Amino acid sequence: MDPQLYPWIILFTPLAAAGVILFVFSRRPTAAGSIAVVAAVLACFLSWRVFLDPSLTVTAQIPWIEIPGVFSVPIGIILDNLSRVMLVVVTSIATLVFIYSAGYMRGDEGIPRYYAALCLFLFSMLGIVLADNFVMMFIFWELVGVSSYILIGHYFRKNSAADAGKQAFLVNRVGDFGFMLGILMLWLATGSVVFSAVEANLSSVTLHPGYLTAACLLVFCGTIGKSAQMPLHVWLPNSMEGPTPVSSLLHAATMVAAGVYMLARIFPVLLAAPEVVREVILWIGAVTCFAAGLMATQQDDIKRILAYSTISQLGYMVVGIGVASTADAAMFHLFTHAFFKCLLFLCAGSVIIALHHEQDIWKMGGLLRRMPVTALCMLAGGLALAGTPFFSGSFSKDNIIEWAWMNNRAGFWVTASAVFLTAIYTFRLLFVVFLGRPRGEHAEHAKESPLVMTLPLVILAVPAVIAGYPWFRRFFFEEMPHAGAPAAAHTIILAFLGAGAVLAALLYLRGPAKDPVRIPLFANRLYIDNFYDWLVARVQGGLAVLSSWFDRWIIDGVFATGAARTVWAAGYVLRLLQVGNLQAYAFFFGAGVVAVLYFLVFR
Amino acid sequence: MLIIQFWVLSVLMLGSAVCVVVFRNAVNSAMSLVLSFLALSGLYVTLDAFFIGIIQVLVYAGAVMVLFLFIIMLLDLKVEARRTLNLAAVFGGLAVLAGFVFLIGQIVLSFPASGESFPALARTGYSDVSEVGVALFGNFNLPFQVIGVLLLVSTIGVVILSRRSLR
Amino acid sequence: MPLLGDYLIVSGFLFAIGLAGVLLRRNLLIIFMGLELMLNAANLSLVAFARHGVTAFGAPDYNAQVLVFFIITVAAAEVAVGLAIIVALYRLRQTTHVEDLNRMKF
Amino acid sequence: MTPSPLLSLILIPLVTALFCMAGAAPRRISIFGAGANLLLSLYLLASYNQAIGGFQFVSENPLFAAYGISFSLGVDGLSLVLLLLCTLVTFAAVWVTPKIEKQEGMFYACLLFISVGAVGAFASIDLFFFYAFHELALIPTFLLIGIWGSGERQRIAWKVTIYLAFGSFILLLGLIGLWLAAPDNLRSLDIRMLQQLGYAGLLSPGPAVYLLLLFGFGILIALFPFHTWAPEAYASAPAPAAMLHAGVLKKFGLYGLLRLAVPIFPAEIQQFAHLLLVLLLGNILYVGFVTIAQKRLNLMLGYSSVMHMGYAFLGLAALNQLGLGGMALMMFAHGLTIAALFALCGEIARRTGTLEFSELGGMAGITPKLGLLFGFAAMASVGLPGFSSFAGEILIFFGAFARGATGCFNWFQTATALALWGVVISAVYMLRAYRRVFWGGRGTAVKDEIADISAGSRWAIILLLAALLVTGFRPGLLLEYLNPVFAYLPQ
Amino acid sequence: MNPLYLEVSVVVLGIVMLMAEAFSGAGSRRGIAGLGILGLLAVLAATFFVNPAAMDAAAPYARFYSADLLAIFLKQLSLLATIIFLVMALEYAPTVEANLPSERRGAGLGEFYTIPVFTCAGLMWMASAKDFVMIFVSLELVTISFYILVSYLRRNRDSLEAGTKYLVLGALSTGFLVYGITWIFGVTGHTNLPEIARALPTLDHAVAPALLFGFGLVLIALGFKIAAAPFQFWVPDVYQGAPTPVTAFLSTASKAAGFIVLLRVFQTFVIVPELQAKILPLVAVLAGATMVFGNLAAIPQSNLKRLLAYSSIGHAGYLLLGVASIGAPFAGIAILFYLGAYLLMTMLAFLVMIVVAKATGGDDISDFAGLGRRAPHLAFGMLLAMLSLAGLPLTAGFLGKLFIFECAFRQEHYLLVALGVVTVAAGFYYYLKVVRAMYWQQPADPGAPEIEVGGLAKITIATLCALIIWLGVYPAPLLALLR
Repeated sequence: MDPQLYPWIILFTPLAAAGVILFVFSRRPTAAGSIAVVAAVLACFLSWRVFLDPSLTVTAQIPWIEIPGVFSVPIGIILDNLSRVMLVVVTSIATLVFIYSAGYMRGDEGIPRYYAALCLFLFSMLGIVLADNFVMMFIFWELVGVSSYILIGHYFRKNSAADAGKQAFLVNRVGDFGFMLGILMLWLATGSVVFSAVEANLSSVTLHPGYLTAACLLVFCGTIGKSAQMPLHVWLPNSMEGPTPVSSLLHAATMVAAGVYMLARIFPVLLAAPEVVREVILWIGAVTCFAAGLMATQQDDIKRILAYSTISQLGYMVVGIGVASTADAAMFHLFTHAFFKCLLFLCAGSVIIALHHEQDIWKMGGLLRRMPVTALCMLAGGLALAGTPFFSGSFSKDNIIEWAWMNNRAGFWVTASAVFLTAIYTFRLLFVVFLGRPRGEHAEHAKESPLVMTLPLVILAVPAVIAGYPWFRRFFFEEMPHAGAPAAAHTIILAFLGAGAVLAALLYLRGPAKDPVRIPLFANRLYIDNFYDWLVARVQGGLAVLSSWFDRWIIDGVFATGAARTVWAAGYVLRLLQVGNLQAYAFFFGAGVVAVLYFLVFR
Repeated sequence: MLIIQFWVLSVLMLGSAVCVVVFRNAVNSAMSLVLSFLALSGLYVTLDAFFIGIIQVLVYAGAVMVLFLFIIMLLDLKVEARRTLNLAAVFGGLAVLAGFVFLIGQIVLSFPASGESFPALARTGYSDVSEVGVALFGNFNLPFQVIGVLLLVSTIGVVILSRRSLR
Repeated sequence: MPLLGDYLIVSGFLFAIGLAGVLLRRNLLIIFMGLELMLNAANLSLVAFARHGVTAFGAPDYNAQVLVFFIITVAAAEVAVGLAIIVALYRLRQTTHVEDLNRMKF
Repeated sequence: MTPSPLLSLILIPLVTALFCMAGAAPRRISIFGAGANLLLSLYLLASYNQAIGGFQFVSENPLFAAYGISFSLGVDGLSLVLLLLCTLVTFAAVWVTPKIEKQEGMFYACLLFISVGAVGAFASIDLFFFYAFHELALIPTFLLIGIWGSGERQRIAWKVTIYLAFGSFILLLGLIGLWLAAPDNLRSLDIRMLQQLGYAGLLSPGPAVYLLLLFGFGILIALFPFHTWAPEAYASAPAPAAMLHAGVLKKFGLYGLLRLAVPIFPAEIQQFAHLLLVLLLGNILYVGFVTIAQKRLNLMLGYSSVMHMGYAFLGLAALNQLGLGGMALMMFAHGLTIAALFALCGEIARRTGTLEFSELGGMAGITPKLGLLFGFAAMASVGLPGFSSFAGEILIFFGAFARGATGCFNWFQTATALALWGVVISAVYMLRAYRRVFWGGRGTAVKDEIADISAGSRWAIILLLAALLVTGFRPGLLLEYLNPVFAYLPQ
Repeated sequence: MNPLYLEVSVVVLGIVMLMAEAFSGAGSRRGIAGLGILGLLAVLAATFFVNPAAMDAAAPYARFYSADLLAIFLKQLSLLATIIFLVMALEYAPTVEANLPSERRGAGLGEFYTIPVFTCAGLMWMASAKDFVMIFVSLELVTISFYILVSYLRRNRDSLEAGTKYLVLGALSTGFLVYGITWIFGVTGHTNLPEIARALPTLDHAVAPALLFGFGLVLIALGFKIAAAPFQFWVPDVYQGAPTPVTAFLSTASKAAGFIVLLRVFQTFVIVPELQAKILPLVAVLAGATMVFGNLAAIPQSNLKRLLAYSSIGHAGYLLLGVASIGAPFAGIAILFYLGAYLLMTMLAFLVMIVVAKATGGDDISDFAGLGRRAPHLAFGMLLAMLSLAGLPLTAGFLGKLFIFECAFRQEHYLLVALGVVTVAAGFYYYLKVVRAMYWQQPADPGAPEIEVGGLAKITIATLCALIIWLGVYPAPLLALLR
């Protein structure tokens, strides 16, 4: 087969699978699962083929919207290093998660729906990765949002799940609003939506630095929404209402990384834009990374801890875009993060299943002995997350922080101190869940998960450990310029890490029955969620009720119905002139005569 | 001479016309009406319209008024039963009347020919009966026939409307 | 010698008095008499105009007099029909008073 | 009298309606007639010669030369797309019609008469019949709401009819003004002729006529602030009637603006663009908020339909090939979407007896297919990529934004940005509705024994959604018909 | 054929019918009506073959009588209206009989069929009248015969009350008419319209007030006939009280004749720019007032007959709008077309009403409840009439309004046009009330027997429906006729 077709097959296989599941096997869970897994494996296999063939380029395009001479949006495929790496990461992890899901979702009533949505998600994600223009990316961007919506709302009977899905979709839409506006601005300035053409025509916009700044920042809004940056991060923790594999795939490894991927994709544009753009990106990332770390330290739900850690790590990636001279810094962290975060979530899923859907870490404990494979894998993932030396996370994360040292010292201190927080919440999680004694019935009787679940863990644990080493990295990334930070920076990072680990050990190693530290501000996520609740319920709801009232009583009541009533009333009054009395009629007649004659003769 | 005739007849005519409106008894009104019409026919004569004057007496003072009186007798109408006077109606009516009189006054005063006297007639002793008759049966033949149909219809109508019982 | 305007004024007054009969009286018969007065007022003006606008032969305009003749005829027919209606009304309702005619309104 | 396949397009539903009135198995006959019409419109679409373009299948039958009234039919790409919309929705509407208890034949006849009106209006190239056919649909609407509606049907039928009649007469004045504007020897009611005159600059009716047309059509489209008739009407009308009216008949106004205002009043559209922008933002933002506040599904759908009209007006205001093409595409997509939504809304109402959000919930567990279809339709309504609504909206946004400049935002760009926010608003209310009806805990009116959507209705709605998806994946299918219509416009 | 024979034939027909009545015994008198219908149909056919050139221009009658298109068209309308009147009268005969004090069956019916034939002759003369003398006598022929017809139901209080009101107010307007003619004669020295038209430009400026005074009075009298505000007060009461066929006749033929006369007088005077500047605004104001009064006051009505009376005022308003726009090239045609369309749809409405009222015993809108199911065909006829009156496209009524509005638009009567739109929308409101009753509501008595419709009435209803749609879709033949 023509290798040119491979990317197309990669892209459309999952969609076909979704369609087949939805319309043919909507009542056959097993078949649905098999088809999905086969599709994922096929996509993964072909992705590796594409990845291993660097000479392959795709030139064919499908015209999607074509207005000759005015506007055209093709569906085209871009194959460069960036997309190749992303392709293998996405498909590989997806394959593992698809397989893992077979175990995790066993017995669920909505399996076909689940797999259809997963396939749809994979399709959309691949679309983002392969998109060669803004509109196509936006299309798949939105589709990712909707598949995420379906998957988060998988347990739709639960009010919390239903609300979380809705919230995820809406928050993403808010980000997309900015994204689209940014696309429009860039399009108007450069006359194209294709990435390469936009970059080539940028010179026309640099005359208007303010315009370009605004455009870039609006595009960045897309990232804020999709990659859960402050202040639009609230949906991600709530999305943990979805099944754990979903959290693992979408909300840790791939979908949320799409925002970072998009920034990497338009990195040349960002470089051409005024300095302030990347400054803003840096600070959004830094604040996110630090604040999410704070929130993570006080969460009790195992998945929520991981969710906040994800936000925090995404913050690092965004910082990477903001400070590094190449997008590879961020992409590298995305790459390692994908493995270890997926691993962590799958481990958490394994724990949750073993504990019969118990998610409170304070009801766990002592699982190391009962679930050794899971525990060891989680340990590997945790160490990588915390950035412990010799684990993948340390390579990529330290790289970003070092770039911050070089280019923005304040940013450095914020991101570096976030390492301290990372260490605290990571080790807190590990200590409380796996050490000490069981704090609950389920924890006591926990058993190791079946092979279909543990196997992906073990497989993932390998890259989670080794993905950072240069010999492995070189396989995926070109040699990237070194930040060149002095050893001092590195020492500071290590000091923060050590301090965090020690603090966590002091507090949690003894196996307390409940959290010895209570900081309501962090536990309540800085009250940002409450603020949004207020915004939606009071401001938006209030406005809605107000306009509804206005519509009903003023526009309809006064203007429309009121006008009709006036006419009616006028008719009612006019007919009262018809008093039925002959003499009155004669009088009206006479008066009319006088009036008409006067009008006619003397006016 | 003519002017005295004119004023006497005019005053008589208008006065009795006012009586028609004012008298409460229908019979009195009808009699005043006869008087008014007679005075009117006199005015016609002052305008050299002898034929019209005669017709006025014959048709109006004769036929029409007899019909009126006949109906009044037939219906046995007494003095109009006193009802509360509708003051609003009276004042309204008077206002309309005032307006109308004002209008007519203005028109007559502004009409250039009002101040002219009547030109003398070229010949005297002509027979206006024959003149009118010739016009009526000659030039005005078509309207005259229409009037004929009109009278036919009126006759049928009166029969239909007033016969005690139709056959 | 009276002027044309004199006749016109007198006729106008007669017309107004007839109108007053219609507007102010509530007995149908009197109203009818008022209407006759109005027609006669018109006739008076017409005759005066006819006399004023003498023809080339020096005679009054007989065409106008023919019109007066028609008006008188029509008035007579109208009176006949009108009185017939009033009689019918009286037979049915024993009234010739306009205020009793109030079954239909608004 | 030259024969034209378009005549059959009008006659088929007309004859079918007459048969229905006569009372001969109305449902079967109607489905047959509507299906035949759908096939016919597809055939016309296929046999339209793109290479020639312009109006085709033309037949002209002059009725009164002095006024230039002629029963002329003809279609170009734009009308063809709308005819397809009309026949599709008619077919679906007839199909999803549930058992009618009283005067079944009359019901179907009314539906088909609306279809006749819409088809006639879209296929006429004579202003008189263009107007007349639309008016013809007013009475069946009146009867449908009045006899078979729900809630305060009588008051609402009344209000809608008077409101629309009022709008129609304003429109009529505009059309008269248009007619009088041409020079005496060139006066014509032929739309083609008018367009030619418009291009040639021989027609200068002036702003007053444009405003008459804008507000006349605007009332029919539910342009803010003349929109209050629409939600109530759709909420009260029986589902098939709401489908036809919101889905098809309301497009008449937009179609009219595209047909008449665009070629003849380009200067006036620009002159009054600010007014239009303010009004359409009223549609999008203000009505959007009103939609959020709705507590009943049918009212909410009605308002959402009003809100979406704002996007169409944005395309009009843009007055370039992008915006107008997008507007036409959106008309098609919106027609299908809202029809599908109203059909599903009717299904829900029949099952639960209520449409109050407070009494609904968790239906997806009991009626999964209904839930799935509603999900699809809701996603189409919020403009999700993959459905042609997205393609239409995005073209409109691009078109409107293109009216701006690089540098500081002008009116158009500001309006586009604000209109874009409408995308968020529509997601807010649509997802809220979906969540309140289908997700979450079981509502009081949702009983275990309610049945899932029947196969018949399901396929009718799948037909609508499939059309949306096909044209969403390949907007080119429609754009190749639409592009030439607006190709003359300067960029 | 000399057009004069048309009226002569009609009068002869009337006399023949009178003879037949006089010599017929007890019976339904249906034959007399049939004779009338056939005779009038023959005359109607003859109108298409008249040749105005056959008239002797030097003959005395030429001064009074014109046989132009306007006149011929109106003669046709009058004949048509009278024919339909006779059809209605046949359906209405039981009511007439019940309200007459008669000794034997059918007494008084013959005259009920015959008088309208004479009225018709009067209308036809009116159509041709071009001299104030002729106008006066033919108008009085029509008016007096209507006095009789309106109060024909001698035992019905409403009918007599209506007759009395019509009589007094009609006579009052006659008084004004005569006085107006007097003044016009006094100023111009003529009663003949063409001669007046010739004399007007030569007149002194100072006589203008007197001339306008006379014209105003004539306008008022004609305004009374056509029910223009503020002289419309008699209309609702008289229409409601009169026998229904008479109401129909009165609201169509009599109004049409009034308009023709108005047009003739109007055209005579507006040729002088000075007068035109005074007259046109007045007519415009009257048109506006009439439209508003008629349409708005109709809204609260619940009696269909009375509602149609108000509607008839409203339509007079639109017609007056056409008169006010007389300068537009098509204004004359527009008015005539409107008159024709109005005649058809009003007649249809009244005919259906008579049939239904016979079955339900009343003419309130509520008596039409459920007609859509009880008698679908009658209901459809009524629906069509109402839609046409309301001005829905593809009916004759719509085209009428369209033409009128077009003329008004050309003459830049924008305010009036706007008022027209509002009132048309209001019109929808009350016309649809009837539709609502017929289709939305349940019959008061579901077990009521089927409504019987006479064969002639059936044919007439069908013909009227067909004509309304035909004229609405394909007006070319009629317009060609008017050209």
